[in-house]
Amino acid sequence: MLNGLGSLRTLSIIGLFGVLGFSSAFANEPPASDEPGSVSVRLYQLEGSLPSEDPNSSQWDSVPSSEFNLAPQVHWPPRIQEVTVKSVKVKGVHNGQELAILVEYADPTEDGADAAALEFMVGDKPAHFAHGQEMLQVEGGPVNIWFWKNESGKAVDMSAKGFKTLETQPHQDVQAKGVWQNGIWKVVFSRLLKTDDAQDVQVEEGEWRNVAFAFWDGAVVDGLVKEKGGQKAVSTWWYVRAEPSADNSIFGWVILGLALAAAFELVIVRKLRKGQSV
Amino acid sequence: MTSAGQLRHATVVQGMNRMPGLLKFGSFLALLFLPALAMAAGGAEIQAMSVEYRDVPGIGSRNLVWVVAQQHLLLAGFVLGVPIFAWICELVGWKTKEQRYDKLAKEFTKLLTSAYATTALFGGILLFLLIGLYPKLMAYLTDMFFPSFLVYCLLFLLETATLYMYWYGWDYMQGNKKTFHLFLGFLLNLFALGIMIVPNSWATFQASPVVVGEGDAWARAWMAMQNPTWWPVNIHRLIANVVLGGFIVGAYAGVRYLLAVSREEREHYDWMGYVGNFIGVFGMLPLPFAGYWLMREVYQYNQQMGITLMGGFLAWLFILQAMLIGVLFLGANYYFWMGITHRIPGSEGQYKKPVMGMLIVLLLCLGVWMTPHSLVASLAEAQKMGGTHHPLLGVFGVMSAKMTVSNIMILVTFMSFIMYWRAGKQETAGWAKAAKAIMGGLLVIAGIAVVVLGVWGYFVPAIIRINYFSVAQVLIVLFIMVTFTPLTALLMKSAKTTTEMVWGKMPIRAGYSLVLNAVMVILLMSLMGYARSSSRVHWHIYGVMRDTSDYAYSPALGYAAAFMSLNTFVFCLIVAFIFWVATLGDKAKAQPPKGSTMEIPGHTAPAMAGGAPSSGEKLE
Amino acid sequence: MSEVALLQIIGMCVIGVGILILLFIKGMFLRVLGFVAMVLGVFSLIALSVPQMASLPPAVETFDLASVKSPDDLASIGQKIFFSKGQCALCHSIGPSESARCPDLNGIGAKLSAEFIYESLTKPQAYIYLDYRHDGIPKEYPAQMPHIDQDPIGLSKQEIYSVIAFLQKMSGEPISIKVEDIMETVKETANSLKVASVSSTLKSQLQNLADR
Amino acid sequence: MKSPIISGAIILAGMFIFLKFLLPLVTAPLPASLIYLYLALVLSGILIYGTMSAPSLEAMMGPIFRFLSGKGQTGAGQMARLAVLVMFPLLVGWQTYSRLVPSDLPPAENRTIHPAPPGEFVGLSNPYPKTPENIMMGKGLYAAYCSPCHGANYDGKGPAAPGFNPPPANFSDPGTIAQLQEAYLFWRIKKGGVGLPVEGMPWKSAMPRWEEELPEEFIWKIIMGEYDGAHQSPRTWEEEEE
Repeated sequence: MLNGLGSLRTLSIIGLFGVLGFSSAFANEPPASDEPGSVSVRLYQLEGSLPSEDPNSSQWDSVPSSEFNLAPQVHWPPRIQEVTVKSVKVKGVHNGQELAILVEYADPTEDGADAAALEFMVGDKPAHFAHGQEMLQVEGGPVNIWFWKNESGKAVDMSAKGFKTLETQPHQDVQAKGVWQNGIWKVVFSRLLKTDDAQDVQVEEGEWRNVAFAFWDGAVVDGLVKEKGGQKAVSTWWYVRAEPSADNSIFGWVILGLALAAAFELVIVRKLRKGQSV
Repeated sequence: MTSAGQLRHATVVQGMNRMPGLLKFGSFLALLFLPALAMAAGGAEIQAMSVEYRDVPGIGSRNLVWVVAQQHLLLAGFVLGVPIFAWICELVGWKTKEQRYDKLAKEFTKLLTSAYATTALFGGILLFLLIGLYPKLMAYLTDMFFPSFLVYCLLFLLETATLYMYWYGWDYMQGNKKTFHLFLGFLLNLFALGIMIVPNSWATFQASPVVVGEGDAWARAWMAMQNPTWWPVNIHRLIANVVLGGFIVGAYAGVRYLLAVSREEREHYDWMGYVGNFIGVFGMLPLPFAGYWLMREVYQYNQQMGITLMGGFLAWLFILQAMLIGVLFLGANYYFWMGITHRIPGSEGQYKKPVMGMLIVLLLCLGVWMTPHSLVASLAEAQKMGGTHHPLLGVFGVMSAKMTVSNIMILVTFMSFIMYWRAGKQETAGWAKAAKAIMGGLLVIAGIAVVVLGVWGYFVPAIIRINYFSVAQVLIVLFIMVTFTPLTALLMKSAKTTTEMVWGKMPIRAGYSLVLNAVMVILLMSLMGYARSSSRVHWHIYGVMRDTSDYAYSPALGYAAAFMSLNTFVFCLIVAFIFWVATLGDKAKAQPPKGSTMEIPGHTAPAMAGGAPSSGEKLE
Repeated sequence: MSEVALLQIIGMCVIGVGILILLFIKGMFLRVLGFVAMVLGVFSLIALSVPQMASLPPAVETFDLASVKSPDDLASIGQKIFFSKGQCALCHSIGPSESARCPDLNGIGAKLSAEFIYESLTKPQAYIYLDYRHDGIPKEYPAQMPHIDQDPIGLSKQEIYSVIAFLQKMSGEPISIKVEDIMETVKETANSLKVASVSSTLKSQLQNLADR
Repeated sequence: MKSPIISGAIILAGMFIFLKFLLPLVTAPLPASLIYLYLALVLSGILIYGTMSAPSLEAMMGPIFRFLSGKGQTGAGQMARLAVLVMFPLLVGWQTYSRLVPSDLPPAENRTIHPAPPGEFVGLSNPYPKTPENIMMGKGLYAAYCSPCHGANYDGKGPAAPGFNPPPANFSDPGTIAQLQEAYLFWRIKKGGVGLPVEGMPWKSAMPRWEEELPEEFIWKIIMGEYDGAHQSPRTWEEEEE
């Protein structure tokens, strides 16, 4: 037995290395690992009021951030090849009633036309990240866009389903506040988790929602605003979720699992003690 | 869209009116003899004018048809597979003059007769459901295939008559009349083949329709039957039916073995289980080749369908398929190996090493086979890999690797069988040593050649790989099987038996592993049925007639798998019931204790048979 | 609860029942059934753990004559007909193919005039094409060309025109079929519309077009 | 003498360490699903080998059963048995908890990279001859329209690439366009990301729907330029990898 298993081990390890060595001959180089690795934004649960008004509030310091790369918008015309904002750090909090999302990105100059936007899928149907444009083989849904511009100093709650359908909602539910400091924009968007407006994204605690980001550098170059309209930095869809409150029913299931396992064990041990087959 | 459909129905009616006189006479005959069929032809065409689909509340028309069709197909697979090896068994018994093979063949046929009626019953239910639920589609197919319906009915009559004569005439046609009985068995298989390939053409036409040119109804039906995937499916199903039959017989023997109370019963069903497993494994060896051919034809016929199957939304299905086949290969080999260690006393030490070698090779192959091209990964894992494709292990995901390992697994399983065959025997022939050395050398060369071709396959254009390398791999494996089998048979002819096989000593887990194998095969057939049906996506007839019902979508794999599991369980219950009914008579006969009349397989020495199971066998 | 979660719970319950049977029931047959149930439960759970995706049918595409504005629109409709309703691709390929049973249509739009192609589609037996792709005597093709304008394929005149437009485009040729020609044929069809089974909506649509 | 159960445990643990910690040193980390798969295979191998014959079964399971039954155990043995008996339900409980507790990982999504194209795009072939002029023109068009994402070197590393998920295809990888026919590329370029079927997750793809901006002639020529620039050749009829 000892002999047998010894050689089994040797053989299997040799075989495994052989197979892997063979496959490494064809392997592509591993992907670069310098990219920001986030895939989701977690809205941490806080007690009491949220730092919705103050992007520099010390409350934000303790909240971990996610980071996402951005790309110049090359998906539809008017395109842009080079953008100012390369990546964004995102933090989120909620208190069961409201949510606040802080976006933080580098932009060397403060300009009136600087702007930031969050985009969400609304409803069950997937929407394309580009304004929920029409998909050919999949029935898509609308998107909800929260748009902030430095000039106006406030957020606009918008909806779209396809290009050229972007419109300001009759019912405005979103607030935003931006602060520029040392080449960094910090913008906080806030809203109630749930609204009565069917055009809005409804954030349910514990459920995943899709979010995308867009930023415009409003610097004036050669008499023209550098980025505006479709010319912007964008991301595709990522996930966001409001951290749920502790759910005590989980412990019920855990106890059930414990009890079942213990009962199973008891039966097995009893059988073994009686000398029965298992 | 509806207007196009209605236009087509108008053409159906016109088509029926254009039928030549002979055919009208034929349909008249059909009306007389086959009211059900007449409803298929007549009922559908009238209804189709107004109704395209009917639904069944609750379960839904698609699910209902799914259950019934699956049961019918599985039963039919069994009913068509069993006569093949029952007949071969009878032939072997007749040639070798060993009565036990004749008895076994008769026992197989008993299972067959009892399953036959149920198969036909489900076929009838299926037909009524199809006519009722899919009148538009059935009208189209009727228009296309009506003459073949008549042929099918005729074959069915012949098959039934032959089966009756074959079964009830068994004891009467012994001795001189045996050759006639064997001829009946041959006819039975011939008609069974016809019964399978005619409806296959209807189903393959749905998947790969051809343009039907001018001609009378018979010519048109013949043109439609000759569609590109017809013969690949025929061959694939024929082999698969043998596999299904073998493993179900094995499972039946396994259950009877577990339930057995007397020593004789244990010995008999142990032997029967061995034969069932053997038949199943033997059929399984060429099956991947047949599957490969079918897939190739599908790709040639329509790339879109091929991609849907292998790279599109059904790609995940092939991970499940690899898993099921893997369990099946492991289970079948496990049973072989347990057979060696339990039936041949004192052989354990001798076979430990080779078994371990085979096990490791099998597991390595399975590891490669089951590694999917696109992995199941969380978003974060995928980001670390740079997509769902692993930079290192992704190379296992391609066809070249899969073909290579499946060939090696087949080789290993074949060698497992050869080892079992030679176990407990000592070659006496002078040339035995040389023959064994040659066989060993050939095996090593074949293994290396298969792997080298597999690796090389990565570096050549796909077309060369498909047309030459894969074919060469298959041929190498087939060559080994074709040369080793007679060579071993020759060696065994003169070999002296050192240790007799002892039947009836297999542990309980052997019975369970036979059941497991059968479940795997049934699940595999259900899975591939789902794949075949889903590869048509939203078409009734691919590219020709669209499915416009509420059920035009293909369900997700998890839901489908739950449904397949349900179907498998129902099928197991049906089969258990049929077999239970079939063996009621035996129990009455077996009441008086007369164990000595039971067939004791093998040339068992009395001293070795029986005895209390050893302590280890109590454990499952 | 999602359907997947429900099925997972059912699967786990089935496995649990199997375990209970194997633990407490002595009857062999029931034990085997319990074993089978466990195997099936495990299989279902594994299948439920891979990504779940249903394949939904695409929207039903209609041959909307009103949307035809350029010869390119016509060709893209022709492309769809070629590969679906027209059943052309069941035999013909565009470009070399091992499976094609009939002539390769690559470049056909450049070789043949629209009128000639039209005649080949509607009177296929006017000329018998033979297979010269091998040595020796030319052979007949394995499949016979059906009348495209007759049952069971039964393409309308404008559908055939759009297929020709597609073939011309695929040959890199300028499309010789004019949108106005199509409208002409629409009028013809609408005027000669006698087939009772054509739906009234289609009829009125055609009539509207003809009246324009 | 080592018992088979210990050997088995060592093999299993060694395999786990190898897959989880050693392999990532040379390549990307394996997803959990694959590690489970390989461990399950190894475990089934150990079980098959250990239960092959009555003596091997006894050698493997006997000690476990005797240990669990607690017969004739004293002192340390007794304590160890108690510990195992307590640990097992706790382990199950912990598993239940970690399964049910809301995880921070978004749902796994597995995009099919090469889904089946619509029927009308399967059988097309490039109507333009592969002349140097056409290829040249294709490369020029590629540089203008495609290179921002797919890269001037056809490697999927254009300046806009890092921001997109899924990342732009790397044409120099033999797993992408070399596996596909020209007709497939024609479909993907013409209809873009939004033209994908549901398994291709069209809502995430940033591939433009070029038919709205480029004539078909340009698309066919871009395809030629792409293959030529990436040093790949289109697949002739063939089966697609899983």
